[in-house]
Amino acid sequence: MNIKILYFARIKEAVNYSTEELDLPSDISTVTALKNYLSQRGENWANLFSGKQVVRAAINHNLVDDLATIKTGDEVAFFPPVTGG
Amino acid sequence: MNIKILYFARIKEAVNYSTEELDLPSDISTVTALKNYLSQRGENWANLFSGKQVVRAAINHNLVDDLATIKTGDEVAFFPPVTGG
Amino acid sequence: MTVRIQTEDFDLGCELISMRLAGHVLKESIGALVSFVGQVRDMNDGDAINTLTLEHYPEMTEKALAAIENEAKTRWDIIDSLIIHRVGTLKPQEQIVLVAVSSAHRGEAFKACEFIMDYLKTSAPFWKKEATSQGERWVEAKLADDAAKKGWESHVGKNKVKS
Amino acid sequence: MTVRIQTEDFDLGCELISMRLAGHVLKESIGALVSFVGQVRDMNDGDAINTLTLEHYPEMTEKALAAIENEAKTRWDIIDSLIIHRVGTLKPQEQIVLVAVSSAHRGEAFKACEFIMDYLKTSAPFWKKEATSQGERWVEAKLADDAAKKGWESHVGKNKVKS
Repeated sequence: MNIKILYFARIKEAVNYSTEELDLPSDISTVTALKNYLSQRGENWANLFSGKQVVRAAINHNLVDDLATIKTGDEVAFFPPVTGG
Repeated sequence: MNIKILYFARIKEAVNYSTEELDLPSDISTVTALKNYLSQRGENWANLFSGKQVVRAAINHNLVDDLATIKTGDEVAFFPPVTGG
Repeated sequence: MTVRIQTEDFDLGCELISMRLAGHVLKESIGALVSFVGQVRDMNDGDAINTLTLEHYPEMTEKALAAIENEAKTRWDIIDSLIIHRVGTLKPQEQIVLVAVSSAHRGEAFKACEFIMDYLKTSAPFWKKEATSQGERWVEAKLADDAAKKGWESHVGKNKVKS
Repeated sequence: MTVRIQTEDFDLGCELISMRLAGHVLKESIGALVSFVGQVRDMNDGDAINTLTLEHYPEMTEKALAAIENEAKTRWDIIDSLIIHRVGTLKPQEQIVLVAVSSAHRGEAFKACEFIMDYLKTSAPFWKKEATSQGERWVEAKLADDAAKKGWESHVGKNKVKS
């Protein structure tokens, strides 16, 4: 299943990625599962998704919670709590 | 006791006065007493102060209620509820 | 803390730039500016408005408005405030009143600006007369404005609004 | 109902004149315009700010802001709204954001403008990084902003605010 992932702000700096295209195993179908999958990439990834800091997620430009379902073709984004205005 | 009276808006039109200087009898010492005193001038005055419409008062540029005391030299104003902004 | 009563129009953009610059000169760290502009509506109570004429009580007006600004400053941590109110005869779409408030954080400026407008509506000696297609008439005070003012009497100010 | 994301500065006076004219053209009887301007503070958490850099998620930002405007329009009888948010690197005293709302009566515009700001602060994908005398740092989200947003969840809109 092919998805696109975007990283923003503090999280982009932590993983040193801004965007990537990924072919996910088909059993990775929720935001939580994706976070666990990415955590296997190394210590900085595991730290990021360990729950010590808040990581918000969006799918196709809508804020979602960790139980949200990921489908092929989705654009997933990870970012810290927003601070605009 | 000499006072100055100002009339505004609808009230100015009702009594056809905008301002007057008046030598009041010394027993006219509250706003209520002044209203009763002025009511003796004729029907339009009596109607104005009959309580059928709200007439607000200020003494020396401060909003007051009808029990407020009038002293010599005061500037008294009568006007309808305000409608600025 | 400025009050101006004038017949001329005003320029909101210029006034806010002045407020921002004044804050900078005084080394106040302005983060938020909230402003209200009231303009003459072209319809009221179902009738087309030709003109709106504002009368006031000059000696009392500035005093009343300054007192409202002072009360707002007591209730909230605001940096500066400005009230401009026009008098005389205005046409629909013309600006009537400007209230602007600056503060470090937005909650204070929003509350103080709305407070000033609610008190101005009920405490400052202005009276409006409309010339409509049905003739001239004095604008009636609204119960809703008294209710809006009353709402602030139980309102807790400083340290209780979001920063 | 307009949203603009831009690096350039904006002119509040011009934007409000446009909003007033548009209302006139559409025969909407605007009586009240409330606007909020946020500007870069020169101090934050005790440190002098040299620059503030705003990053955002372009495809999501406009969608999120338009959704906030729509929600405001559902809750209150407003005529029009405008959000301009700048991105890129800004200096102290520069303008960051403008939210403007027009309505027939002031209560609606005040509530809708503050609502839009509170939701923008907590729902729109912008992130701020400060360059201070102590180095660079990401600005932390504030609990007060979440509380401000939560406050609206139980707030009753239409027909319940003063007119």
